[in-house]
Amino acid sequence: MKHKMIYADHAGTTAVTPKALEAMLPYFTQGYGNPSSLYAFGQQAKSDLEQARATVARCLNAQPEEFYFTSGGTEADNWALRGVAELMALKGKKTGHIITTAIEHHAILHTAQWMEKQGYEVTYLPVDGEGRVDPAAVEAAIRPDTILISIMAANNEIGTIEPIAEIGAIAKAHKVLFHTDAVQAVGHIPVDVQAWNVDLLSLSGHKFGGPKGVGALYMKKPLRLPALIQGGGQEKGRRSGTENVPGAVGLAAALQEAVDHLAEESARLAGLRDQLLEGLTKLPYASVTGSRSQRLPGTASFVFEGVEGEALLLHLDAKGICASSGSACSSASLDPSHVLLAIGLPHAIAHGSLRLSLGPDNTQEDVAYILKEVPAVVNYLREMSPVWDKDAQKPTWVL
Amino acid sequence: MKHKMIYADHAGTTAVTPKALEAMLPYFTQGYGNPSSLYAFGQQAKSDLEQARATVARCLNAQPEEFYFTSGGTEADNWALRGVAELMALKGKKTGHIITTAIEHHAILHTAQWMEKQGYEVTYLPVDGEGRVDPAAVEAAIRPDTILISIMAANNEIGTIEPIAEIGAIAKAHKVLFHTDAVQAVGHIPVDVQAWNVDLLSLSGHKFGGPKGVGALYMKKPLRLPALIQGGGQEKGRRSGTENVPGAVGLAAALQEAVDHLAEESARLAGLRDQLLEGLTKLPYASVTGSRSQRLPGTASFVFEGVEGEALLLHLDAKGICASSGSACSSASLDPSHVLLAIGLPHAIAHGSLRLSLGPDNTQEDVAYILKEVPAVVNYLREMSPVWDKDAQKPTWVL
Amino acid sequence: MLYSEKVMDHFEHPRNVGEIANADGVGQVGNPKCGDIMKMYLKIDGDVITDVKFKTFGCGSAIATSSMATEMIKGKTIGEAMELTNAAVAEALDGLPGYKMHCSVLAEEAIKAALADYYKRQGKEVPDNLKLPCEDEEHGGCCSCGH
Amino acid sequence: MLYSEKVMDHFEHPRNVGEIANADGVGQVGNPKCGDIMKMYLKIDGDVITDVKFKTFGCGSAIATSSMATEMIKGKTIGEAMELTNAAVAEALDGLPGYKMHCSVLAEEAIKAALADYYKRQGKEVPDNLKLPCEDEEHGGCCSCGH
Ligand SMILES: Cc1ncc(COP(=O)(O)O)c(C=O)c1O
Ligand SMILES: Cc1ncc(COP(=O)(O)O)c(C=O)c1O
Repeated sequence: MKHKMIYADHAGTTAVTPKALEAMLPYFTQGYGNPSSLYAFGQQAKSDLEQARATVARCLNAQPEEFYFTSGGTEADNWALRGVAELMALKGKKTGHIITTAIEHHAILHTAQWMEKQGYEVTYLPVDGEGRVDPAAVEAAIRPDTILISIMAANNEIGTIEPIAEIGAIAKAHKVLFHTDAVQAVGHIPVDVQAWNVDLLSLSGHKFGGPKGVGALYMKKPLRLPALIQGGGQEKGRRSGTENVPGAVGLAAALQEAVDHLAEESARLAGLRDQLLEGLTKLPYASVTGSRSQRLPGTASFVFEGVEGEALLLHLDAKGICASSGSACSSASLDPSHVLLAIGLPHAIAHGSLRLSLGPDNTQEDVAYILKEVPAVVNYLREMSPVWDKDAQKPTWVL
Repeated sequence: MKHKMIYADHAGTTAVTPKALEAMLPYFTQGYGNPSSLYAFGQQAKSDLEQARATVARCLNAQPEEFYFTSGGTEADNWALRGVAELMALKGKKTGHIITTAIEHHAILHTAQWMEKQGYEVTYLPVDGEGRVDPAAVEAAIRPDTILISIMAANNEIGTIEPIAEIGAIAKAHKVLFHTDAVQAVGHIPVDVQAWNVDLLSLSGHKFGGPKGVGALYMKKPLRLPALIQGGGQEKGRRSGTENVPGAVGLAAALQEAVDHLAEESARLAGLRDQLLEGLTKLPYASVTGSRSQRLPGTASFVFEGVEGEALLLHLDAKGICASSGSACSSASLDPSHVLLAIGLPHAIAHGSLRLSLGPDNTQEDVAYILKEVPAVVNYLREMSPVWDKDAQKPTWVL
Repeated sequence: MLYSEKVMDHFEHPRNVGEIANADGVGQVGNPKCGDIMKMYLKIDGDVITDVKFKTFGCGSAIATSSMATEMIKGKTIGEAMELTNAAVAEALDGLPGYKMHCSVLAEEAIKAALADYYKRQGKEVPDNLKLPCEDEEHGGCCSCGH
Repeated sequence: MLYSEKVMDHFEHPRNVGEIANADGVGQVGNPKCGDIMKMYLKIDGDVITDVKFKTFGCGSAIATSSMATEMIKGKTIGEAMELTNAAVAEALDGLPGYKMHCSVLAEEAIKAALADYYKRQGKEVPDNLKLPCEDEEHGGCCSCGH
């Protein structure tokens, strides 16, 4: 019989929390007015939308007018990069230089690659073995024509937290705009846009108990990027389209809830996570990917030599454990994750990655179950692996 | 005491129908898996998403693979225009000519204007006094370098239905790509992408009982536009971002419901609408805007000389009637609607516009109430208007 | 909400609507193209505005500012009325949305136009501060909407 | 679902996993860089494949195609085994997602490599249709992932 489902893919997406759902529900069938309409029924929706914006701003130490709702983290990332480029183009700088890292989410990387085709130059900074960017390397990469630095606050695959405040100080000193993709950070670690000195920040609702399909881009006043999506002039003309009021309200409610419980919940999750990190590296040729100290509280990530990640996931799924190997998004690609390669893993080893990302619904019992099942599956797959020496308990390859 | 609210702004937005909400609800807290994840829980979400896509396709006589979910009609419109331009640029055509109309939604108009700044040429075709585009004028505007024709299926302000099938045949004969913004048409009149010969079509969930923040772009096979929003490769790499599963499911459920009841409900609405059109034009110097015969079933639109639209709306609001003056989106602008000017109305008259758009919740009683209250408000405002001659019952202006 | 309670009150229950048959000064500003026309009627006794009425074609804030402006000058001296600024009208209404401030300008100008008319009718020279920036335009008056 | 029921069945309960101590032919294809390595062991009696085992490092479909391929050649003649195409393996599994078809190619090639090894051990010339497109590459075998 199948074990009850243990969802350990919270970095991929989360359930909407009951509180967030409750906050959203009235806006589907009752308070469904269009915020751009004049009558009180629409103006009420507008005022609830602004309330949601104010909540988001409060949670991140910003001003409400500095937040623009989007359809998610991806749109916010696309907008940040293309918007800065367009802003600069309006000022006469038709090309320029962008600094980012080799471990960004594809929402940044693919946009950056697209911009290279448009004539921009992009520096993809390397990271160390733990996935950390060196702030000194950021500073060294700045050129007179650098229009933007975009560095993620925390990595989605290996959970490494980047030195954003240090990079923010450098960007500020050099007067270069600084964007951070904080999709994995917001709601999980303290985020303070002022302390971080960021000009732009992306977040996505469904990563912290809010709904899918809604996110936000923070723009530090007086920075105002041109619209990526144009039309009816919503969001002060910078992001058109009838406002997703239930989405924004749900995002705000979830963020408030996450921030309210951040200290205790992150401590609890870090405790569970550390059990995973320690327990699963007792296996031979198993190691943690990412940083031990600078790590998202819920994210445990590994590589197991001699096994392949997808096979591992499918067996875990059969045992009721939902996990991920690399980024959920890239599961259809044949290449191992760019993040794992960037931290220096050989391809063969990178293929054996596993990410277990915990959330509010995970318990001590879940962890105990995972600690029992993952080794069983790894051992089973190694038994049938032509590259694993059963007797010596090590891979046969020389990489 | 305030009358119960009569919502007569369905062209602005609609409530989510109970069925659509019921279809969506499980995806927030139970079936919340990420469709891009490998485990069965995520694959189930993926299969439900594909089911939604298939439903949408069936409702519009298309193939499921031809639909890409977006964050709404605005994004779909932006994507259609910019995507075609980028596709052509990839083929070496870095500039070109676009044909559209003077009465498009701002999602098209502002994107077209933006493209003019990028070096494209845009022809904004005029319309006749009823807001109809002349297919012959479309044909005459086609040039060797025309890359796209984009003409809305039905206008949001005056409810006029455009001759899309005729224009589609012309576009096909000339081998020019044809996009239609069908945001106001889908779910309200029969839409058949094959009969219409469209290559691209935009729709938006919240205009037919689905949720806000989700829409779709249809692309006729084998046409494939480059992504506007790039990242994790969702939607076959053409629209990245974690899929809004509840949104897509809700949109599909609402569309199915609308299509199932289209014939009877549109006949019922047209009956109510015609009472409004006839009843309110009994007032002197009151006229219908848009076409009498080629008209969305739920949309009644007028101009009342000597009164101003916002004042009219606010008084109607005080009486519990939610209505709109021009497009909801443009209510903060000082200029009268571009649509009303395009059908030849002088500015002064265009300021006095009113749109009443009916939906499933509107009854015969609602219409009776509206027929009583609108004339009362118009008369009241005319009484205090310096440009209304009370005795002669006509405006004092010579326009 | 779009407008303050005060605006809504003056919009829904405008004070001093109407005409004055034998007004001592009448001024009209605005332009139907812009969707706003205000007409002010003044009854002046000596130096004092003893009665004031208005008619307005325009949006909610145009009606509310007309109403408020008439209240603010009723019983006041011509000198006091001349001092009335659009900012004061807007403030008395607990503010207006930014893009509606032109309505308060219109109210100020309507009063000035009516006072100028009074001076003219009296055969007196119109004081400089009653002259409107674009007085000689057609349709009488300024149009902040650009037409 | 990502995979057909048949694929999942062969993945979860793979047939013929293991090694054959005194195999008559052994072939290994794939590349750890690509995340797929298949090793086939054949026991051949006269013209007939009497036993077959495999070991696979790879994704779900790599394991399932290995399992299915071994089932399809067990008890068959060498000639029949040589005819086995990757398409036939994929079809027997009720299809594979497009981007996983390379796994079925790998299964076909693993069998061919094991048969070629058998010919070599027998001192016979390896038939042309058992030669792999990139036989002499390092790590033994082809890599459809580009490495
Ligand atoms: C770091 C990071 N950036 C961006 C995104 C994109 O967010 P969304 O899928 O909500 O658009 C994700 C998650 O998918 C992420 O983990
Ligand atoms: C004709 C038309 N096109 C596009 C849109 C934009 O749709 P949405 O606001 O859902 O993005 C609308 C409605 O606002 C519309 O009426």
